[in-house]
Amino acid sequence: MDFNDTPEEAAFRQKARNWLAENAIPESELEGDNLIHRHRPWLKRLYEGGWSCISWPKRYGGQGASPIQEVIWNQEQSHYPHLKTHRFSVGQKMVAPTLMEFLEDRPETLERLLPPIASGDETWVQLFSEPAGGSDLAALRTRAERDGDAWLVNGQKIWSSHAVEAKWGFIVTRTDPTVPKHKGLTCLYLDMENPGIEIRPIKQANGESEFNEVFFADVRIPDNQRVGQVGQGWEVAVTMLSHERLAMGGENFGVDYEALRKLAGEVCIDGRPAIENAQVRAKLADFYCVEAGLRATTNRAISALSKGKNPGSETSINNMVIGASTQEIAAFALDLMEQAGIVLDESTQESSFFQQAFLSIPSMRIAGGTDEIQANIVAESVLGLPREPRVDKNVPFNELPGGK
Amino acid sequence: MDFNDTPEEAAFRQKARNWLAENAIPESELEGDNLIHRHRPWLKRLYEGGWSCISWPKRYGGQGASPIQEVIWNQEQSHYPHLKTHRFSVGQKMVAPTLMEFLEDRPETLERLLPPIASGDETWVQLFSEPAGGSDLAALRTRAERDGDAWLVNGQKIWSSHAVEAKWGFIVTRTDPTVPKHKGLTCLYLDMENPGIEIRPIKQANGESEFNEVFFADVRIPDNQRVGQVGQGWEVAVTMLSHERLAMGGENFGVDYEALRKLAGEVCIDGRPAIENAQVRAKLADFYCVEAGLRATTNRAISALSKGKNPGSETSINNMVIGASTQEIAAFALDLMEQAGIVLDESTQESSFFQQAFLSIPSMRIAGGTDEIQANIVAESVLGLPREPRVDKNVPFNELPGGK
Amino acid sequence: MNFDFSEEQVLLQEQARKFLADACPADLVRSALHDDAPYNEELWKGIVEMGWTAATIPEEYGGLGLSYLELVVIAEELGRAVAPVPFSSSVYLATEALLLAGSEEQKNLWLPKLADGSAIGTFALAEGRGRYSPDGIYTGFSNGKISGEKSVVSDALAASFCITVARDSNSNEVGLYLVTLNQDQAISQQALNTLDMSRSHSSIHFDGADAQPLPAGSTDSACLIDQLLDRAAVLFAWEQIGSADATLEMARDYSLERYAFGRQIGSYQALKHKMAHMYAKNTLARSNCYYAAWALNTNAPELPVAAATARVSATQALFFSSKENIQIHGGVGFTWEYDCHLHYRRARLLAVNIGSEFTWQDKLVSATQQAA
Amino acid sequence: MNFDFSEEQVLLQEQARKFLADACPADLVRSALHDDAPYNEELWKGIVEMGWTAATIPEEYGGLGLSYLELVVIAEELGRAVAPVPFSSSVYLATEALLLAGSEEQKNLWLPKLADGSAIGTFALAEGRGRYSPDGIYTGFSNGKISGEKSVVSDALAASFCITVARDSNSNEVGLYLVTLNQDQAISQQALNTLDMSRSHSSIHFDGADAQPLPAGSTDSACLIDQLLDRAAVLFAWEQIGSADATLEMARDYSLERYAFGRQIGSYQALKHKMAHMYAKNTLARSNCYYAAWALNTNAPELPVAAATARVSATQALFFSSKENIQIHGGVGFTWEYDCHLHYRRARLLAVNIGSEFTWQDKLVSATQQAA
Repeated sequence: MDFNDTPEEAAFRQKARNWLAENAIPESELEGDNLIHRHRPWLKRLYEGGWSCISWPKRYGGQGASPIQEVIWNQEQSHYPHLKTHRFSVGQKMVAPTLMEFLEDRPETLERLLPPIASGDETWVQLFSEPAGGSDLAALRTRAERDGDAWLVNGQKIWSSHAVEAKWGFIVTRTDPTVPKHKGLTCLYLDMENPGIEIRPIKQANGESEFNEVFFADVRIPDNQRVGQVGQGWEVAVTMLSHERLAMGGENFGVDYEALRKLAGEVCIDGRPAIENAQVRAKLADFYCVEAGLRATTNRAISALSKGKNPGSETSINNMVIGASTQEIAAFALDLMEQAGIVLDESTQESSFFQQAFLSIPSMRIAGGTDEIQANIVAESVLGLPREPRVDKNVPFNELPGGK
Repeated sequence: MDFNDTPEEAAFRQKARNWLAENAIPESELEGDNLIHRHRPWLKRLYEGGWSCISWPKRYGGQGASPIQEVIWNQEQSHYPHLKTHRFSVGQKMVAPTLMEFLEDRPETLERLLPPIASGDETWVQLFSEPAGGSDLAALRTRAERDGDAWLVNGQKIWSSHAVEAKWGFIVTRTDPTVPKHKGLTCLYLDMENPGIEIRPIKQANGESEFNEVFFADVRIPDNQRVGQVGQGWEVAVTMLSHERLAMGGENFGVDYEALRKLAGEVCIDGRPAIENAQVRAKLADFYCVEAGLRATTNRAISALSKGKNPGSETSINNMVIGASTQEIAAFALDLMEQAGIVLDESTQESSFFQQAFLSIPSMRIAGGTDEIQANIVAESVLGLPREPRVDKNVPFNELPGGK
Repeated sequence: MNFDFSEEQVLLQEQARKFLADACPADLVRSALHDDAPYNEELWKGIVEMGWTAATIPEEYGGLGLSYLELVVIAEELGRAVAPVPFSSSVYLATEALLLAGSEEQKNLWLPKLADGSAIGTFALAEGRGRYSPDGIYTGFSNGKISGEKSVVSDALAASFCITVARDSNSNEVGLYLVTLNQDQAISQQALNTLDMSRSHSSIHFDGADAQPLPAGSTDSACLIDQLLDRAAVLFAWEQIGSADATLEMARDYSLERYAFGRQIGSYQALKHKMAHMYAKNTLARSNCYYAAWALNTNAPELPVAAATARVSATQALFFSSKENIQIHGGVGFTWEYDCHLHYRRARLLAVNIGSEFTWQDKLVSATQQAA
Repeated sequence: MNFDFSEEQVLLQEQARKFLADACPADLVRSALHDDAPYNEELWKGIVEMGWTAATIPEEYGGLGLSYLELVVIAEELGRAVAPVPFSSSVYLATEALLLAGSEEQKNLWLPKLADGSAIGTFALAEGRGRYSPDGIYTGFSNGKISGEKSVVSDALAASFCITVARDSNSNEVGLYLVTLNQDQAISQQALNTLDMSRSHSSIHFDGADAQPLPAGSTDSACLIDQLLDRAAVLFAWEQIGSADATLEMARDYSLERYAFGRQIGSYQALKHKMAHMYAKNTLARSNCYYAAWALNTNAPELPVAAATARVSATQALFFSSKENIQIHGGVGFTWEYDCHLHYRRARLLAVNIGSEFTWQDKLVSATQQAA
């Protein structure tokens, strides 16, 4: 048990570190207020240097790197937080692996679609959730009807991130409402400039608009943009979601132990720094245990990758615990400030990130699978507990109570 | 809003108080190590004075008292904790109301059965739970087969309190396994001296043996000891359980705020009484909020009774919250003692009731309906949330996975 | 025992709920998160017309002379409606401070105005981040003038005067001072962005502003502030429990109409049990609020314990129910259009106004120690 | 990075689990709750034969000179089996104390005996109820003799000697003293009933018993006790996580075989999510234990933080999983015949031995402050 790289890993790390040191773009040179525009030049440079999407095959723009190499690369890259290209992750981390799996037999299509994802030239939007869907994704109602060698799509999607900037959309549609709901779905990809698409931003509770509603009125999509078989859409979508769960997580909105410890050293209780108060210490200790535990769990997964093993199921707890515990501790931080805990001074980010976190964390417990769905996943896929009885399993979609 | 009695209530309270002052048996005069034997003389005196089961009709041994009079009587009686006759409550609070409801048309039977319950001469045992049953009581397998004008009972019951002392048993049996499980049940009462009954005590995790297993081998019960119709057993049993839920609760094993405060004043942290420690204070405060909240909730219910109204659903939370919160605080009390927290000195009860409570509380979260069942009840009957889909509703009992 | 509201009080509640359903719909609260007005004047006017600002002011000072049982009923409904008005600052704090400690002259001058809505008051305690303690008060009073910085203050941008906690530079005692806020030369206010912009907040800079001590009668002034906070805590707790119950109802209703996997989401134990726990917490808090209302109304010696108990349990109940209400709603619960966030924001405001859960836990235990 | 056990360590774990499955079935633990023996001698003999008591003792003192990574593997399995033996007292505490602070003579005398099982040691810290602090140590050492009362002490009824925390009456410093327990005239022990009678506990009265100071080398003696507790905390945490995982497995298995309302009870979200949370807590604790094992094994400066983190999270995980395992079992979970209560009892013993969750939360924050 040690924290050292193997000699091969160390060599790779050095190479990555050197390249970054020579090529990283300073924060002052980034332009544009939209992160996609801001980071495009950096992604271009990564791509040209061979450092974008390094785990992909070379023919699609990667360098065929191993999982542990990818981890090392991410660790090195994380020393440049202003260059974090997470706004490109739908295409890079979710769509691309799914396309590689289900369009394996169409390498020319992959050669057209994947390199622009790696280079940042083309971004993607995921078109899965619907107003009636939520946790029950397969309850979606957006219809795709066959029309010659194409599909006509009508319906509405929701919670689509960054739809406006996207060149391509990846959509799951209902192609047969007369069979049980998981069986009547089909996945397609489409050019977001197709006529009939309307995008409306959703205003969130924290005042931001990260997500959109997307409306489809007779949008025509050629059948050769189908991903997987007709009726195989659920399987394709689940594959993509499993990539999403791996890609997500880790965002803590700046709420970490060090920030808390700093705050507790600054504010006073009865004339003494709050950190001397036993209750404050207990809360801090509990939060530290979660934070350190998640970090150590990630390290165990990395170790498995390093040995060429499957990282196992331990990391699945991340999404389940981080939101709720961060929400509790953010509220406690505001309590420590007492009356001043209400102030959200947007001009000075560091002085009010607990407030901003408090307002944004509820979405962290919902997006990408609610806490409850995450607990189901842990219970079923890790512990092997049975699924609940499904009343909708063998019923045609159009006969379900919510499927009207 | 006030805490005063109405004039009528005050008069009744005075009458009760006077009678108790004149008649209460001093603790030193109680004899026998079994609470049933110990309290029998007192129950006899209560009965003869007209103060046992006061809400029952006079003809069955009560005095037809109103619900608020019963509350007042209980409050006055609670000043004599050594005379708490809870070991008689199966007969008095569960069986008797059920018999009065389902044998309403057989007053002569009630005149035979009820007065000895009120006087303490005859105690009852509830024979409901089975090894395969638990929360799912209706999954019981004990068979009763028709044999002339009687039933032949075979099977096994579990979790029966004080079966050895009981004169009578109240049993729910399966009389038809070919219909869905709730429909094939029938209730009977039986003389516990019948041949074919074997009682075995169950040793509990805390080392005590409060409960029994009861085995039935061809036990013959006359059909005129049936309660309710054949096949009506579920309805009868549910009635009795609803009386049980009202009768139960409130046992805190001595873990209350005052005990905690005393402990926290005695043990030290860093040379100062623990009660000066902010974390100790926070835990104490939270526990006080639960304790005071339950007390005030009871007072609201009593107020409703006092006005002749239905007490409402608020008290249903009692069983749901008391066990888990008492378990947490008992553990915390042991933590406060540190290394000495492990000591269970049975010779001096007051010095180790936190330990005894810690060991016994798990049963409090299970007996009479688990925390989870209580939460279901609150969600369904108070909030009107839907039941879960039932896979066993319309399936013959003998075709169910657990019904083999 | 009659541990319940009277028929008249129940009637008042129905009336209040009906009034606020009309006069304070959720859209009005939502738009108050945006606009620059420190409070909704039209709603406030309606509230004044309902007589709520006059409720506990004695008739001799132009009030209605109702009991605190009426006021808690109103507080609950204001919490349920997330009303964007300075009611808590003006009624629970400024009015109470005058009633507790004001001179006859101060009462004669201000209480009628508070009652008829021609004045709004507020209360300034905090000086920066952290828990209030008398030692941390640096705002000073000397020769009729007050100087210092109070931050954060609720509703001062709406108020005509402010009951200010300050230190007398002669006696070194901390006490209450009445300061009118229209002293342009000597007072400057800086508006603050907050988590709940439907109520205004500011920092106030006093630079030799005219101030009058509240004489406080025979009470020692540190005790006075504790008394005032205890009384306000009961009223805040009722506002919190009103909001908490509203969020539980929203969650339940949504869980009955929303389907997932072919079932109402309210049929899943994960959500059923969550709501059962919301109900349990709300019920415990409500029952504690009943007891505290009785103690407040009768000025019982149990008030400090009862107030802290109600305050702690109501704060906990509202935090839990306002956050889990969003969770039960899922994605839409986090949209601007749904009402969940209005309660989540207000919950936080109410949680830190007059002292956090954490501070009141401490007070609760102190109060039980003193009572023992 | 290699944040995992080696193949040999995994093999050791399998071997240990197999040995304990045979040599320490649950019925053996259950009967140990009854019998008067302070520990199970046959099981102890087997453990000694497996070499576990010798694991971290250097070869020069008759040990195996293995690393702490081997010892944590053994600790986990002992926790899983709820083994009724004085392993933690003798190995994590007495052996560690000698290794840390013993003189060459003391080591030469005792370590070989600890290794080959001819001696069992223990550690006496507490003097009555409440949190340990050096100021609370009244047991005194003077002129080679020790006097005072130590209570509660684990496994002293099984031990040949006891490393005792006492105060030097000359220097007034608190330090460690080795006291052999066969001094009938000068030492009396009183057996205590406890929540977990499968391990023995007693109070020890020293009345001028012979005692030798552990010289401690260059370390200041208060630091020494903290160091010892930090090291022991890692090993205790591994025992706790072994027990916690065993309870989760029991709960899962039972929930798969038990039916209610026509379904496996493990299909109900109330229980599924409870077990998911058990898994999450156990996993966080286990990962913290990995980190702490690394820190212990390399004697890293991170040890104090890592040890406290592992200890707090393992204590919390085991309390949660041992109590909810009973809950998931329902009625049978509370019977003597089922094994749930063995873990629930042991969980409590492990939670208060060497300091409660509550004490280690405090230490954790102190350690992060010192590290910063």
